[in-house]
Amino acid sequence: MRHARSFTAIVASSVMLAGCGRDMQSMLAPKGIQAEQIAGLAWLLFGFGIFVLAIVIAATWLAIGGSARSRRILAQESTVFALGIAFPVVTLSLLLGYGVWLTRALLDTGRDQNAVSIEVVGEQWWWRVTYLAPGGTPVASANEIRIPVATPIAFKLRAADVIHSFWVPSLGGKVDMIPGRTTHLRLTAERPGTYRGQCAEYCGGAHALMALEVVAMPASEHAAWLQRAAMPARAPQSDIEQRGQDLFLAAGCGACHTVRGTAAAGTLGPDLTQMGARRSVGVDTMPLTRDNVVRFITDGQLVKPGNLMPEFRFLQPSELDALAAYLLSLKATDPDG
Amino acid sequence: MADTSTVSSYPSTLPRPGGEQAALEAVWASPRSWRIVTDVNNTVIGGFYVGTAMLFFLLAGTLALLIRLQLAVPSNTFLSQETYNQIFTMHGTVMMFLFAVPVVEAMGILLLPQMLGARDQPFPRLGAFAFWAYLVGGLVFFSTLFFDLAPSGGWFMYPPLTSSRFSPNIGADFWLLGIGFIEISAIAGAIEIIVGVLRTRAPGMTLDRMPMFAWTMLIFAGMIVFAFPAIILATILLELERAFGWPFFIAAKGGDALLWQHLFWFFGHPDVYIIFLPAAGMVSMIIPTMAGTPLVGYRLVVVALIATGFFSFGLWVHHMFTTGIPALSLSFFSAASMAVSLPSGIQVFAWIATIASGRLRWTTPSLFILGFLFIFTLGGLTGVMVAMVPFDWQVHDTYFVVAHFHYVLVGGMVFPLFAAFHYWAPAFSRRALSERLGKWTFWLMFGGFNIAFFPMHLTGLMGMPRRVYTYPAVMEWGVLNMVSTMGAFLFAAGIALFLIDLARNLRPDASNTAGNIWNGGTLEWVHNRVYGARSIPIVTSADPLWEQPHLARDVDAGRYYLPGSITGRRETLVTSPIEAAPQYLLRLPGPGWTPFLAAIFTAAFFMLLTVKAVTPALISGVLAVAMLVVWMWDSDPKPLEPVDIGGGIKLTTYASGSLSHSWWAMIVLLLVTGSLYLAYVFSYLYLWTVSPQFWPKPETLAPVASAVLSAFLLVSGSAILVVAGRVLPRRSRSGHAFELLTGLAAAMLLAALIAEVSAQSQAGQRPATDIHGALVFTAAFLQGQMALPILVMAGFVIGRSLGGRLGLERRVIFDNFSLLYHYTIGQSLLGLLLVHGFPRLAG
Amino acid sequence: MRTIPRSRLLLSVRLILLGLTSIALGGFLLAWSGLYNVAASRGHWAAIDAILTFGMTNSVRTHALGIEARPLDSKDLATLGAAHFHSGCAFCHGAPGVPVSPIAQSMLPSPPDLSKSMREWRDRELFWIVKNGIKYTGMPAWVAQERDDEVWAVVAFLRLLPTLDAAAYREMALGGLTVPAQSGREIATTEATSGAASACARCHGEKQRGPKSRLVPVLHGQPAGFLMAALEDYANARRPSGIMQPQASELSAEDRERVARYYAGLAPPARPEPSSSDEAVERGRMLATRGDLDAKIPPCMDCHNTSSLEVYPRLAGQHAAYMANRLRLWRNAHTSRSEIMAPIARSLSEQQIEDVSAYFSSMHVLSPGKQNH
Amino acid sequence: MSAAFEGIRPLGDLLRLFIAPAIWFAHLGAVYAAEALICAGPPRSHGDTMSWIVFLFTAAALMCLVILTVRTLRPGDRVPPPSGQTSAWFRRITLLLAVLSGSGVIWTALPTAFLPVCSSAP
Repeated sequence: MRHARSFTAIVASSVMLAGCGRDMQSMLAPKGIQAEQIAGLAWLLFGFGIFVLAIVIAATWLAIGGSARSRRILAQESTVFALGIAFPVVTLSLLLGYGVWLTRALLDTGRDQNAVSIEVVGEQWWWRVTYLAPGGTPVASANEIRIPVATPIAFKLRAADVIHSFWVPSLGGKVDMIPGRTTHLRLTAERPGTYRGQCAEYCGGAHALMALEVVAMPASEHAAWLQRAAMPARAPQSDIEQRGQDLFLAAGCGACHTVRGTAAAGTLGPDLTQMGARRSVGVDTMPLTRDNVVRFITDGQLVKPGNLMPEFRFLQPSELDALAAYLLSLKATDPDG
Repeated sequence: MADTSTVSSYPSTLPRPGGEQAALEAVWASPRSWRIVTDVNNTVIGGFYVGTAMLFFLLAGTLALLIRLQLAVPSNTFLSQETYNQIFTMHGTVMMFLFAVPVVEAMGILLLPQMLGARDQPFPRLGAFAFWAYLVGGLVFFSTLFFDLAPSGGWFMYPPLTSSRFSPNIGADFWLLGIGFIEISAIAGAIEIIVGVLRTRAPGMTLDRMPMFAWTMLIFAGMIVFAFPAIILATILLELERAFGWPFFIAAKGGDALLWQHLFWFFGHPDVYIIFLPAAGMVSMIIPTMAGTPLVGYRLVVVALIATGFFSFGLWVHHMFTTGIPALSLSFFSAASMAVSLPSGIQVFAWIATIASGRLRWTTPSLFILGFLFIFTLGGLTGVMVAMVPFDWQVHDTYFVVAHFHYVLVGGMVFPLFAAFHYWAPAFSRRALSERLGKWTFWLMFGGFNIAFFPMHLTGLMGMPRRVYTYPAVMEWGVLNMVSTMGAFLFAAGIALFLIDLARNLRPDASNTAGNIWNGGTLEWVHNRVYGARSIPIVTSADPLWEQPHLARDVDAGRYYLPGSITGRRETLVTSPIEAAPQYLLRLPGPGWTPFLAAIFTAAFFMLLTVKAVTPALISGVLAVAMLVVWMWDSDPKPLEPVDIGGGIKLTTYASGSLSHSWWAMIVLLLVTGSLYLAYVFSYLYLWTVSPQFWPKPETLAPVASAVLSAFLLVSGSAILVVAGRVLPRRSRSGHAFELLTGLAAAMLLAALIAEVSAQSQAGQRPATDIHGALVFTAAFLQGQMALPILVMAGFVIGRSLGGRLGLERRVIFDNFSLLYHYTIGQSLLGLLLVHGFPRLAG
Repeated sequence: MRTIPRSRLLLSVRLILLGLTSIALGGFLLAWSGLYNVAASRGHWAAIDAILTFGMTNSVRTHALGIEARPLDSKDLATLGAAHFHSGCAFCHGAPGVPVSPIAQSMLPSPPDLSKSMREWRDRELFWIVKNGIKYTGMPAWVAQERDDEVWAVVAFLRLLPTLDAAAYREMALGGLTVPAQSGREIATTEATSGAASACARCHGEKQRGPKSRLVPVLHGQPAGFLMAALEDYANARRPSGIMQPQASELSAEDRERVARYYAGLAPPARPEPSSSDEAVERGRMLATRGDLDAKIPPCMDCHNTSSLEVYPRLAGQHAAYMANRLRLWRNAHTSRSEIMAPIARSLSEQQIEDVSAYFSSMHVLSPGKQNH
Repeated sequence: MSAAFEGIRPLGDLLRLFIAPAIWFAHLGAVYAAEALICAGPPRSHGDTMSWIVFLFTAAALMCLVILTVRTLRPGDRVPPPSGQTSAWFRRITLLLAVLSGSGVIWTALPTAFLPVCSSAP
């Protein structure tokens, strides 16, 4: 019963969440260089497929009801040889050549020194994001990746527990995250926007809910944002926020979560230093609102069954208010936030 | 041997002695009522087999409908997350392992003897065993779903998700042991089929006259022999990891998650063609009949089959395009994927050519064939697309792929299968299936299928990943998913209609069938009874019923070979593999409890092991072995005087050495174990390339001396057995030397194993500490896996020799034993070389 | 193999069916007529009684087959069992120095006086009886079916029972609690008796005195908030325990608060804790203060320190046996949504459970409200 | 007992069919293993090593196929098996398989011309 309710809530809220759904996660609406190259190949392949299918259908049609002459031709072994061996050898050679050439092209795309390097670690069932600024200190975040537009991004991909797969269709292909290995992926977003990604390798339990968002923003804005994001968390301003912070620490949230600048330095769960600046809570399952924050704290196992965070049922409404207020306040003031 | 003069002298016009047929009927009569479970005849077992496979098809299909219901609308709460994960895992697993492979194997068991003009499969009891094992194991495995014990790691069971850490409950163990066990039964069937096709064809049915279905089943079985061992090894490794912590897939200890994917897909990809080829064979049988003309390009089609058989083994990595392995490796397999599409092209156009050269009759089978042509071609084309590496980077693990392989598998296998049901029903049933209902069935299934699966291409391109139990409305995948769900139910309606048709018209009957209503040209269309045809004809063409006038009549009048039971037992002709020249008369076993009970106990052994009830498991294991021994005891009957099978041909009733059909079976079995071991060697070397730092320095290894000792023990064991073979003929005079030598040889093998294990533990190797230790002990484990049956067989050989059932001429049991023994010695030596030699080479 | 002629087969089948139906019909008629007397005052006919006892005995024997018994020689186990027996079982079954209540005596069947004699049951059979109770006898099932550990405690005590005299029993059941002789007025006006059946102190101890059984938690100096929450969970069955649920449900909210404050105010008892190996303690300390990233286990100390919320227990100086048992219960619990500890306990290994329990029990408690972490 | 070998010798014809595709598989396995080993070793510039290896393997594979073809076209000293028409049939099939395998081998080798060794990640 409450199960159903919480879900309808999620549906309702997630409608508010994203702008236009269809284009957020479609390889047919490419928004990055790599994605565009692959989309080009896709259309070529569709054309090829339709062409061959047409040939087969036509041949079958003629074979059944065609003129005696056409059927005599079709019935010859040489025809089988021509259509079954010669024709495929030619066309497939061309396709293979093009495919390999494109692979090469993709390997070279965005392979340059000043690529922005971001490490993403797949965990059941969320994404640990670390911005590896050259020289600067790494900035930890989670479930939302902000990248500068028209700049090659070099993703370092790792897995903490089981195999995951990092995939943002609007920007390019997917690469698996495999325990004990580090895989790489280069993407370049061409225009600003929010692109949805999703774990593409079945990783158990809530695999379906392991989504992420890539926010592509103008390079200048991104630099500014990253600078702010690197700073310690904003201190509580009102006393409700203060109570929230006290509660946050006393309730042991810091055992799993980090809020830079406070005693909370846990690394089991997502870093919450910038939580207030994110667009969603619970790994893109719900938009970031006070109610949803509270729901995740008290009913997290309904929102995302099997996730590691216990449900803090004992907290009183007033306490939850304070916690939510504090968490929502955790953001460096953000122009496009 | 069949010299031409006698061939031309056939069919003989002499009247047959009265009562001959009655005697034949009596010998082949099936047990009545519930004792039917003791029957071993291929017609009966084959029937059960097909029925059971279809039962699993319905069960897994029901799961598919549940999946479709859950995905019909966004954020649906019809199924819980865990339930959904279990259901999609079971859907895939049951469809692939309990339906697809078994059903084609079943069709082979059922059809081949009739097509080839044999009385039965060469190893009827093995076939029965395989079937019962599959039935029991399959049902237990499926019922885990009702106890919430079903695996939920996906049908591909990727570790580390399926490791004991991330899947602690026993669902995964059910998968590993249950499926591993069912694969063993599939392999048993494959051995049966290979020997059956190569050695029990009707005289004169040379390979180039063999029905295309037999060709496909031959390739099918051959592929099983090489593909299945890979996954059996994989399941062994994963179960060893789950049960004892041997870290094959744990990166921290030098294991690698990708090893599983290599092994799994080295089985998994050929498996697709293992499923498809027999279906293609059915098509190649049905089209000529429906078009009333021989298959055009028979030769090309055989080429296509063989090429597919090999090429499909070079594709496994194209399921791993997104794992970040070097792009060059990927493109090798991309190229291979191109190569494998050639044979399919050949077959498609050969079929079209056949249709063109004749006149296609608009029957239900024809409809299903045409539907197959369309769906399979489309699936093949999307297959070419996903074989393009960059494209696959996008669509891999999306609904596009789901659509692709359903087009290939359902189109390539289910549609031909239903064509086959409608086509061959009259050969086994008093009534044919209804043409009217059949056409409705087809249109429902064809329409439903395309409505269900075509939209999935789009949902995939729009970014919907596989194996998600829900999706947010905002993604706008809802409409397409709803359409897919409707299509799925339409498809289901078609299946339901088919069941009604079966209920109304299918009347299985061994003695009196609807007969050759399609005017088919191959031998299964002569009047077949439970023992096949009344007499076994000489075949002089690919479509004997078309080319040889009155063949059906003469066969049924018993005017050809083996018109009755000569030795008073069940018999069939063993012929040479290529020319099909009669070689000897094989006396077949009749009904008996042992195969049934052996299967029950084997199944019990595996299932009890899964639930960690070790003692009962061991008990049933022992019982299973006991049953096998009892079963084998009265096998290999004593040679008789040469007999006249008719047409002036005298044949021996016994053969040993390479002439014996059981020698061939043993060779195939050795191929199976051989490829299992090669898979292990691959794993060893592969893991070294991944984490060489875990390989110890040469000085810390077990001393060379220990390896030399084990090797010496092994070699001398081999030598001893050779001597035993020499002594065998003179058993009577040489006291019990033979028995002693045989026992000694077995003991040597065991001693070598013990020496190796102790040496390794002395050297401080432990299986659970790191990957090297695990691999070292796996070698020992595999050696033990061979040693165990060898000990049992040695005991059996000794027993038979003491029981006077082994001698100068009657020596097949010993021959097969020594084949297995010497092979095992070889494998163990290779193992020693690898385990002791490689680290010294590499370090 | 010879076969029975079909006709004879059919005949015998008919006979069998006929027999069965007549028996069923007869049974129904008997019940419907109401001739059989269900009065407890009357007792059963000897024959019926024999049959029932026979059936009961064998039912227990059969159903207990699957259960494998645990070692019961632990004193902790028996002491805990004794304490519960005193409040939960003695009323009907009596005990050394405790007569069976006359009300209980006039039940049918009248419950056996265990202080005098106990039937020959195997451990597993006793366990089964205590856990499941027995139909139509008034023997109730265990309140919390998921708490096998508690049931075993009672069995352990029952094994000891025959060896006990009145004094030894009282020592064990009252856990050394001395109940002052009560004035006539007290006896007349309070429900408190010398049995002190509902006294927390029998298990949990009081001033200066910790629990007798190491399977019982030390409540001294725990935050009142935590104690109240725990009692409330017991009272409305959110937290399963066949021992605590009955006790807590008898307390009003105010009582719970008062008793909570009482224990919260107590100074930690001096406890001779069997010192477990130092390595274990050290491993436990690492886990408690650092957690285990790889196993996804947070540091215990982040929630169980002095500045933590009132509703969290302080673990310093807790009994190792109790903690390990509790952690295992959490780890094996299936419905754990409201339990914060359950997911954490599930990722603990057996070793880690032992270690962390050893660590906390070894920790030195300065005084309530001042611990080092 | 002379019949003892009747069962096995003609099987040679059947096994010959498998040679060509087996060569194809061996070639694929060889180049794949070669790259796996090269990339497992210390990172150096293996570009040319790899292309040489592939070139050699491919040449070898094609050579074998040619030899097979020639041997099949001219049975040479092999005693003609009992039924001539059957073995003619086998020869044709062997040739066709050699052709298919050949194109397969070339396809496998093709990518080395374009792609660098050991570089993953688009």
